[in-house]
Parts: sequence; C-alpha cells; structure tokens
Amino acid sequence: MIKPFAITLDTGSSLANLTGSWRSKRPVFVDHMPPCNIACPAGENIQQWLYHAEEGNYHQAWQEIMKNNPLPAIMGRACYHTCEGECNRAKLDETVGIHAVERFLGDLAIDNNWRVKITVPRSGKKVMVIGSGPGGLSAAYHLTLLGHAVTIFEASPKAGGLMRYGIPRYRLPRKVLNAEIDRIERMGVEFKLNTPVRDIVGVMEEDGFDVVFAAIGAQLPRKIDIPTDNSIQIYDAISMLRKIEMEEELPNIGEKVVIYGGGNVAVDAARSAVRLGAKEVSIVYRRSQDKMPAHQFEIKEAVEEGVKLRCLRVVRKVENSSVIVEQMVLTDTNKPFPTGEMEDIKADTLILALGQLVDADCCLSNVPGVGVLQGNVQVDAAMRTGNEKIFAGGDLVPCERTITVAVGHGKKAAKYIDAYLRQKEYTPKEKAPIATYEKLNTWYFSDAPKTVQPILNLIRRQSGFEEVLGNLEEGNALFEARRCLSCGNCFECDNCYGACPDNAIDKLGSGKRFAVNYDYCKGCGLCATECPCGAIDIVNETI
Amino acid sequence: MLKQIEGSQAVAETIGLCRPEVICAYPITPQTHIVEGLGTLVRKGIITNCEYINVESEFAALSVAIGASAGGARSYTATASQGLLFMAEAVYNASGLGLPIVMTIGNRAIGAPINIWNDHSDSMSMRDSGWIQLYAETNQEAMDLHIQAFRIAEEVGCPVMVCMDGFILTHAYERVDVPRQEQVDAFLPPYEPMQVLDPSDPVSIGAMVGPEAFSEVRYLAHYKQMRALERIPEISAEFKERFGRDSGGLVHPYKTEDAETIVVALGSVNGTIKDVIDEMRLDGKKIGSLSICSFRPFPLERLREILSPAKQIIVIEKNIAVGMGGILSANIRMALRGLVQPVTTCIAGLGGRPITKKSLQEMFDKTMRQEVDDINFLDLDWEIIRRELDREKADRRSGPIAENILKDIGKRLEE
Amino acid sequence: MEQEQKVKFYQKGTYTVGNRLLNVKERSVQASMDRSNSLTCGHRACQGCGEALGARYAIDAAMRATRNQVIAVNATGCLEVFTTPYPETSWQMPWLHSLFGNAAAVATGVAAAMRIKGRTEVRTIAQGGDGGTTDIGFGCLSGMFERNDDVLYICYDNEGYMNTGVQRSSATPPTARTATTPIAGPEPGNVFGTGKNMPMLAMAHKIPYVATANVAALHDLEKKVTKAMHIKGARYIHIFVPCPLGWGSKPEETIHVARLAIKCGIFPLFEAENGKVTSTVPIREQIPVDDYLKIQKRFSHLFKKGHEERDKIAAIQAMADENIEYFNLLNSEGGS
Amino acid sequence: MFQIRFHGRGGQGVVTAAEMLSVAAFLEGKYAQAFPSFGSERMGAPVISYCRIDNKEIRLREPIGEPDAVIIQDPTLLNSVDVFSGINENCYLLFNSKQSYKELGIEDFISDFKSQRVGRVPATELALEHVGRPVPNAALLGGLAAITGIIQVDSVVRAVREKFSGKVAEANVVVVNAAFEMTKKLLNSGG
Repeated sequence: MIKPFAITLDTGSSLANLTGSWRSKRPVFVDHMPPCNIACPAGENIQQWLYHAEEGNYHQAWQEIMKNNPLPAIMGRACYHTCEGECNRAKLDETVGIHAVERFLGDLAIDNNWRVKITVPRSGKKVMVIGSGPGGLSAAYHLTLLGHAVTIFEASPKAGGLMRYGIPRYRLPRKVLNAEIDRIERMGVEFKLNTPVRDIVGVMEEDGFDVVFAAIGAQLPRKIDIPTDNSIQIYDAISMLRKIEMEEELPNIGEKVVIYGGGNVAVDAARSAVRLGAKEVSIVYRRSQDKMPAHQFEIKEAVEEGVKLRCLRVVRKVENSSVIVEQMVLTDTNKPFPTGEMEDIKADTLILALGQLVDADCCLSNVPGVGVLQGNVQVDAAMRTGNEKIFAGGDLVPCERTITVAVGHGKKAAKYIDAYLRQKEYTPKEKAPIATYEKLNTWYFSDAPKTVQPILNLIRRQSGFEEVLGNLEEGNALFEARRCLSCGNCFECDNCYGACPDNAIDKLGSGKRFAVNYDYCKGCGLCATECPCGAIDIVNETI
Repeated sequence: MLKQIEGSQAVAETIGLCRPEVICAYPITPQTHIVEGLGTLVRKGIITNCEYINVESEFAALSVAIGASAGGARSYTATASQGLLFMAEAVYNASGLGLPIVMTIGNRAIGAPINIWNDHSDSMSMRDSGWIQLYAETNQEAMDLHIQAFRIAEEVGCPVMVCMDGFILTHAYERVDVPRQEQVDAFLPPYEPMQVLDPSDPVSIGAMVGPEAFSEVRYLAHYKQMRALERIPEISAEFKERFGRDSGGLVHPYKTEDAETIVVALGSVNGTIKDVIDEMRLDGKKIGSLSICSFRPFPLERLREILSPAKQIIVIEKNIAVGMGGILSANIRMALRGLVQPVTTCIAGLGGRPITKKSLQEMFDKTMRQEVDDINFLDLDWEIIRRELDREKADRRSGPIAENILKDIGKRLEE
Repeated sequence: MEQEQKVKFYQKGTYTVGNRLLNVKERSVQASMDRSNSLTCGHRACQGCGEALGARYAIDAAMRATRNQVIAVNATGCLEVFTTPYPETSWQMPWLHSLFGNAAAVATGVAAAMRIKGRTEVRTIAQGGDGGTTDIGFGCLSGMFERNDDVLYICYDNEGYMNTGVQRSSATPPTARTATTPIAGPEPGNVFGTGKNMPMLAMAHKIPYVATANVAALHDLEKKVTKAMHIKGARYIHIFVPCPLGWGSKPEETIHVARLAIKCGIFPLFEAENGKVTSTVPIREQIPVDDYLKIQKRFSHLFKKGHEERDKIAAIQAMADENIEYFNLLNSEGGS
Repeated sequence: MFQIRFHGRGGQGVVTAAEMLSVAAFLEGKYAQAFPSFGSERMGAPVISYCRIDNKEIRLREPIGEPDAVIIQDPTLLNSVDVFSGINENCYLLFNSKQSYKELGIEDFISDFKSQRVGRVPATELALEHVGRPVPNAALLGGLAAITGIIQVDSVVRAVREKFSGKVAEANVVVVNAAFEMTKKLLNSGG
C-alpha cells in the first residue's frame, strides 16, 4: 500500500504519545481491611476465603480459614459471628451469611477428610497446653504447624472444654466437635485426658516442656444469695449443661423451670430445659430484652420453642414452690429501678445463669510471676503472663468470653511462643485502613438478600437435642459467598480495566489482578470511582 | 461502433465500459441523463458488478463515492452547477484524500438568478480543489476523456472531473464511436488502489494535519498534478494508439503554426471557433485556435510554447470572475508571463447565451484591428444595462435587476 | 422448610465489567485480555472522556462480533481529532475520516465497495458525535437509513459541540449552559421546546434496528452492538457519553453521571426493531433529576442558593417522567 | 450543411423529432447533430429543437438562426413565437395542420416561398389514428422527406424503428409513410 504522507497513518501509532505526562494524580491499587476481618476475634481473612468459596474453590477456601482457625465447622455453628455485625453488605441489603458458609466449608472438610499439611521442620521444642477448649486447641494447632511438639493436658474425660460441656448438642453436634478435635490430634498433638494439672512448674520440669500455654477457662458459676425455703431445686446453668453432656443422671427439673440471667448460657439452659421436657420455661432478666447479652437470634429461637421472657425482673426469693420476682422500671438513664411490685412464678426448678468465674484456686494461682486480678489471669499484649515461660488465653484472661476470642488467643499466643522458642521478635503486621461502606461503589452489586438457612421443623427442635440449624445447600453456600462485596480488596471484576478511557490499566491474568500503565494513565480517576470494592486509591503526584 | 446518440447516453455507455463498481446518482440538470442512462444499464444487467446508489444530495453522492473509493471500488458520480457547489466540501476532501474518483460535470451556470443553461462557472469554482479537470470539445471526446480519466486518476491517485458543456453536449445527438469492451479493458486495467480500507491491513485514512506538515501535504498534491501534466499526454498518446483517435491530452492546437492571432477556449465552443477560423482563413487572415483540454493541471509551458509566436491572444471564456475578469485569461497570462502579447478576454455564453459564429467573427476582427478592451463581453445588450444603471442612479431601490431587465426586454419587443 | 428462597441467582458484581465467576464466553468484551482495543493508548482525549470510552466499548464489541472485520468511518469531531492527529493514530482497525456531515454517506460507499468486492464479511460502522449526527450529518444519515444501507451508525451523544468549545447542538438539553446558550437573559441556558430526539427519528425510518445505550451500562451496550452487528441493513445506536469538559462534571465521575442519567429516566435505554420499541431496560433505583443535574456545572444556575429554579427542574423532571411512562421504565425487577 | 428547426410544444416530441431526423441522416452515412433549445421539462411550453445534416463533421454549436427548413409542429405557435425567424425564400416550410394555409392565416406569407418547398400534413390526426397519441413528430419527418429530399423516407422509417419498438414503431412507420405520400400528393397537386 502506498500511504499518502501525513493523511494516512499506521494503526496504533499513538502508542508513541505517552499521555502519562498529563497526570497530576495517580491511581494506586491497595488492599484495605474488610470490616469483617477486623471484627473476627480469630483473625480470619474472611474476605479472602469467601473469594475462593465464591469460585466454588472450597478446598482453597477452607485452607484459607485454616490459616487462622482450626475449627471452622464448630465456629460456623457456635461462633456468634461478630464479622456479620460489621458486614458492609448490611447497608446495601442484608449481611453476608459468613458463618453459614464457614460451617458449610467446615462440614465439607470433615466429609472429605481434608487435612492440613505441616510444612515447617520440627523445632525440637515442647509446648505444654493446659485445657482443650477452643483456646487450647487453637494454640496446639498453630504451634504444631509452626513445628513444635504439643501436649494438651485436659482434666475432663473428653477434649473440647466448654464447647463440649457448655454448648448444647442442638447447637453443636458432637460428631462435628469430635471430628475437628480428631483432626488436630492427627496432626500429632498429644492429648492427656483426665489429667488435671496442679503443679505447672513441676510438670514442665518433669516432662521437659519449654513453655506453657494455659487456657483453662472460667468454669465456676457466679453465685448470689437468694433466700429460699428449699421448696424448689436451684441449679447453676453451667453444671446443668455439663451434666446433660456427661449423660450422668439427667437432672429432673420438673415441668416448670425459671432461668435467671440473660446471657447465652441462660438461653442454652432454657432451651435445654425445653428439651428435657419442661412445659413452662421462662427467663427472668433484670433489664430490658434488647439489653440481654445473649444473641438475639438465639433468643428468637428460644421464644419460638416456647420459652417465655420475663424481662425487667429481679429474683428476690424462693417461697412456696414459687420464684418471687420484683418488677423493675427503666429510669430516664435507661437503668432498671425496683418498683416494689412482686410477682410469683410457679416453678419446679430455678436455674441460675449469672456468668462464670475463673477458679481462684487453679493451677496458675501460685506460679511465680503470674498475676491474678479480679479473678482473671493478667497477660500482656503477647498473651504472656508475668512468667516468661507461661502464656495464657481464653476466658482465663480479661476478655469477651467467646470461643472465637479463645481461638484468636490461641493463635496469637502461638505466634509469640514460636518467636520466643526461636528467640525471634514477632511483630504483627500493621493493619490496613478499614474499607468502609463509603469507599465502595455498590451499584455493581445487585440486591441479593441473605440466604436463610433451612430451619428445622419446630416440633423436631422441641423434642430433642438434634441440631436446630441445618446446613446450606452447596448452591446456597455459593450464592451466599458471592454476596461478599470484597470490601477493600480487588476481586478481579475488570471494572478498572474496562472503565479506563485510556486503556491504561493492564489486566495481568486470572489471579494476578491489574497494573496501572503509568505511561498512559492521565489520572482521571475513573478506575477508582468505578472500583466496586474501594481497592484503588487516588494519590497526588509529586510535581 | 458508430452510433447516433445523445451525449449523455454516449457518456453513460462509456462509463459502463470502464467497469465502474459504485455509481452515485443524484439528479441535476443538465447532467441527469447520464445517471439515468447508467441506472438503466445497471438495471438491464449491461453494466455488471456495480452498485448503483440513489443518494439524497450531491454532497452525499460524492461522499458515497469517497467511501467506495477508499474501500477499493472504482467510483463514479456526476453533477453540475449548484450540485457541484453543494458537494464542494467533499470535492476538496476527495482530492485531499487522493481518491481516484471520476466525476462528470455537465457544465452549467450558477445562480442566483437560477439558470439551468450552460457556462463554466461551476467547474471553474472548483478549479483549485485539487481535482484534475479535463474539458471535452465534442461528445466523442467526452467519452474518450472518461476512459482516460479513470486511467489518470488511478495512476496518479487524484480525482478527475470530466467537464462537458451542459445541453450543448449532454443533450446533443451526434455521431460517436463507442469503443468495444475489450478495447477499454486493454486500456484500463482493474482498479488497484494505492491505499484501501482493509481489515487485514488496517490504516487510518484522513488524519488531522497541523502546521508542521500541512504545507508539505499541499506541495505533494501540487506535485501530483505536475506529474499528471506528464502523464496526461502520454496516456492520450496511448489512447490514440489503441483507439485511433486524438482525444484528451493537454491542448488541441488548430492552425496555430503561422497564426498571428490565436483564440483560446475550453470545451464545445471550440467547434464553432474552428468554423469561424476556417472562414477567416479563407479571407487570408492568419488566425488559429487552441482548445485546452487539461485545465488542471494547467499546461503553462505547453501553452507558452504554442502561444508565444502569436501577436495576440483572444480568450473566449464561459465564466466571469466578477470584479476581476476572466479566469482562463488570467491563467493564460500566467503562461505568457514576461511576454508582451496582449491577451484579450472575451466573456461569452454565460447562462446559455448562444455563441454564434457571427458574433465571434466580429469579435476576432475587432481584436485584430485592436478595437477591443482588455475585457469584453460577447453580445452584451448595452442598452439594457444602461437603462438599469440609469435607474439605479435615480433610485437606489430600483428593484431586482433581473426583473427590471426582463421588463425592459418586454418593452423593447413591444416597441 | 419454613421459608423459601425467591431470589434470582445473582452473582458477585453482576454489573461489573467482568466477572471471573462467569465462564469466559459470557463475560463482557471489555473484560477480555484480548479485546481488540480498537481505540488504543496515547489518544488525546480529555481526562475521563466518555466518548473515548464509549467508542472503545462499541467498536471492540463490534470487532468481537465480526471477528475484527470492521471498517469505521468517522465524522469530524472530538473523536476524530483526539484519535488521529498526524503523525499518530490510536485506531487499530481500518478507519476513515472524511468530513463533518457525511459519515453516513461515506459509510454507505464503503459498504457498497465491500459488497461489490465480495467481501461480505466486512461490516461498516459510521460514527460521529451528536453534532455530526443530529445536525450537520442528518441529511446523509437520513438518506442512509432510508436506503437501508448496510451500515451501523453510532452516535456518541455528549449533548453539544465539544470539539469547538462547547456550543449548543440539537442534542443539548434545556437549560444547559453552552458557549452559545450562556447563562444570561430571561431564559438562561438552552431553551425548552427545542432539540430533536434522534433515536425516535431513526425509528421513524423503520430501519431494522435502533437502540440507545450508555457508557454506564456496558453489558447492555455490548449486547446491543453485538445484536446490531448480526443484523443486515441500516442500524442506529445512540450512546450517551458524558463530557467532563462540556458538562462541568468531574472526570472521575463520567460513568457516575451517565448512570444517574439512566436512574432518573432522562436517558431511557431501549431497543426498537422496524420502527417499534421491542425492549426497554428498567430503572433499578429511581432518583430525582436533581441528583443528575446537580453534579454538572452546566446546570448549576438551576441550583443557586436561595434561587433554586424549581419550576425548571420540575420541567426537566417531567421530561424524565414522560420517558419513564412512555418506555415503562419502572416495570419490573432487574435493570441497570 | 442542411439545417432544420423544429417548433412545437413540450410533450409533442419536438426534441425527439430532431433526434430521429439526425439518426435517419446518420443511417444514410451522413453527419448529423440534433439538439434542443434547452429548457425545463414542462408540458405545453413552446419548445424548439434543431438538426444539422452534413457530409462532414459538424463542429458548429450555435443554435440554428438561419434554417434551411422549419417544421411547425403546432400552428398555434404562429401567433406567439417568431417561428419564421431568420428564414429566406428558399427555406422549406412544413406545417402540421389539416387546415388550409388560408384557414391558418398564412396564405399571404407563404406565397413568397417556392410552392414546392411548402407543405402541410395533418400529422396529429395521423398520429391519433395510428399511434393513438397526439404525437405529430414522425409524420412530420415523413413530410420533411417528401418536401426536401434531404432524407429518404426509408431512413426515417429505420430511425423510427431505432427509436421505438414493437407496435408503437410499426404504427409510426405507417404514419411516416402515410405522411410522406400525402405530402407528395399535396405538392403534386400544387399545394
């Protein structure tokens, strides 16, 4: 072809014109902290495992969970999913059902017998873990992954701690619990059951442990003095739940049961009472319903099962087979104030669920350096007690007492213990700024309400300890995972690649994300505006 | 094959022999018979492999031709007068893009006042548009020029206008020799575009060019026409070899060898001029004529060569550069730059006014007697003009000139 | 099971450019690593240019639909000037610029050449801005439509003559400020009751396919271009492309502005075949026109503090409402 | 060179007459040039057309001011157009009329011309009779052949067959021959 001078041009020759020089601002790809991740006490990278799950890549999703939490099947059931409380999607429609997907993945792992590989060579160090609750299991798991030999000392006949002896089966089937504990055991963790530790230092020396992680929980029920004529039985909830689990002489609680307290244990006790055959179960709570520390969805389920809520009431005494309660009113400052009006509640049993205390007389009480304050063992930011070889976590230390927090403690302590054993410094990664809802461009996410887990037929729920919440179907799990907005983290939606008027975003290929071609980027900022998940920042150029 | 047919039909048949691939048709007198003829030829299947497109304006006609040509198709259209002006933007564009479109102009005056009859105002207005302009003396030459025009256009990469006088040629039945298809095929190879729109070898055609290169682009356009100046006579010579006829080329001199007076003109009026010259020669007058075929490129040197021995030049031109005189004469003076011969402008035949032998001869005689002005108007009705000018002097709002003149003519007829 | 799910199986980022959860064939052309980038880097469009975006969206889709057998004819205008200043062109396809007002006719010629050359696989697209389409190029466009020539004409509508410095065109909306409809006098900005509805005019020609599209609705745009490329005859797609310079909108908000035009109903998305509307894209979240107008400086005189031109805004709202009613834009689920 | 001028009105085939005549001459191996006095194509308006016939190439392009023959296709023009402009006493005149010259009011005028050079043919009548349309041109060409001899009637017939085809052609051939015979007869009868 004879190309006439200047009038006819070779295609794509404008590549010689580097329009990047026009730019006064530049887009930068970033990874911000999704609010779910920051809200997870176990430190799960939720956004990341949902990313894998939404592709149907369940094994990888599970592995991602397992980086932080060894108990997804348990956690998917028994964790109170604070992550969902922070989920940005709630502002768009409803939160992502993170726990349900986690549980789906956890169960899938159990069904498929997925294992975690230990890639770190053995360190030759020995760690003693006291207590096989979530904190202890978590620490043992992470330390094992880090190459250390772990032995768990457990006073009870079975491992699991409060997960086994505090959480009723209808919320956490034992098959699941056993499977996840079993998986940890198969990694090489030694379990010494029925082995209460009295003298930590002695055992350490005797068995050659380099370091200890204590997570013995808070197991003593908090008690109050209630005047009683002994006309009815008074139990504490934690003992009742334990007894149910041990299947030793199931308590005869009668037909009418009053539970005193508003926490999760109270609700568990109430729902267990229903399952033990009680006909009239009520929860008495001092403040208003919305103030109950128990999770609202559990309260809702309890009510559905027939449990009555008697809020703004205080138990004053037990008399003539009745629990006498005084009604309260809320003051202007929203505090309960006694009215002097009394009410009789006929009862066969009164169950106290007023919280638990750390056993002041536990194995840590007299260890040199270990400080105990207001019933809690004091630890520093590295979960270390005053004794450099002794770390502690879970309900034992001052914290919100949930199994997830305990799992988090276990992981965190493991990191520091590992550093200590290897004589290194462990510095946690600096946390990226939070990906707030305002950073998102939610136009791109269509409305998709949270999948509702199949709910067991009410009748079945009331007649036994069968699990209440069913599992998600795979399709639903996938659906749910795909509702994740991927806050603050690129999910390869190609928006930046597509929205750039200057073709200045290079697509690097599946899983490799994108790069800005600063030779041509004019800095218009469209990529950042159109990024649905807020993973592009615009920063000023230094001119 | 000899035929007695209308000029437009003859041209249509010839275009058909040139195997056009896209024809854009829009009616405007006096060109219309050509595209009508082509339409019939296409419909009847006499012209094959051709898209005949009825467009909505001259602007579209040439625009479609531009697209078709850039797409690699041999493209043709025809127009006249206002139509040429309406497509003016595209006229410049086609040449600027170097697209070898061939377009017939059925030369016609430009209004207002609207006038459908012949003169050269239309094609003259586009003389500097970058197109090659060839003027036909006869219908035979009009036909032959079209065949040559495709050759020239496609070789040089420049569009060509073939100008033929409206009505005088387009509507005249004359004897013509219509060539055979194989003759034309042998002379005119299939169109091999220099540049073409093709997905398998993409280019961008029609870039915006700034001050840094625009002059060079324009120079190259000029250079292209200078090259055409060489190719036009060569192609004409080759044409003569194959078809046995003298057609095209730069100029047609007639009895100029010993002429002291040479009459220069474009187009069909040269026939009448030749008759006058023959008669004047019988009276012993040394007069000859020169018909210019290639007005663009303008054959300055060839003209100088032929005209410089003469003592005087008369330019008969069917246009008026209002406020200046004659366009052709100005160009001729350029050819004779530095020489002393007077070049007399004679503006004639505007808007279809007949150019008669009688008037021409008077004009030539007067010129030879040096009784003329630099700029003269053939058969101008001075009486009417005087009346109008007097009226204008008397009353600034004397009314529309054309209407007044018509009234005057009416009055005079009554007298 | 007490509750039943009655929701569509939406995917993560359903409306994003790409979606790695879909199989490759179902993703948008723009998401593809081997999209043709018909309009490539180095062009001289302003930052955040909607037209540059719209042109690449449309032409890439057309290239995909035809396996790169497309020739484009461009009217004079921004798109032409910013893509092909000598010595550089940004086009990676055969491309021709002739004049301002003749793109449709030139395309007719190109299509005719391809047909006559037996290259029926090669398809022709003419493209221009609103000035080159609704004003100066209207005659040629109407002729192309009327003859039903095998050309897809794409109008990139930025509602004014932006190349020449933001003057009014017959696509400029009422009250909008341009250099020739300044904010002065009793009726500031462009006046009500003027302008033409080009898609409807195209429909009046009863051509096989007419559609409106918007840079903020990529999937819909690509679907329409793809559909158009599979139809023979005259086709028209009118693409809404904000101009940050001319509209006084932020460069980074080009798509946002375009999206709001859809959401408020002022720019309805629809398809028409043979003169009849065959589909519309329902509005997903309706907003008042205020939200759309407010973020553009060309309308800022409507929102002067203390002097809000409520009746004018209401008149624009009425235009949007008329669209919503006429095209039934609030009819069902989904949408864009 | 022989120059013929046709006068008529739009729709009467004035231009076609000149063209057919030129074709007839061409068919005889002569050079011929036919052209209209150009105008917008409207029915009923006065129209002039021209034909030149010669034995050598015709270069002249001016309208015919001094014709050798004038054919008046529509006698109503006699009152409005100077159909006799530029003619001399040697000129051939042919009228389309079934009326006498007296009835036409030109008895005195034509008396200046050679009687053998003035003819009239009821051309419109003939056309209506045979062709079915009031198109007098073919008949007048037959008449022209009869009064001038510049063209053979056979050549006119051939030209008619080139211009028309089928039934129309044959009807016109009948008209041409009839007009030729009628004109001859008229001339022989002395007008």
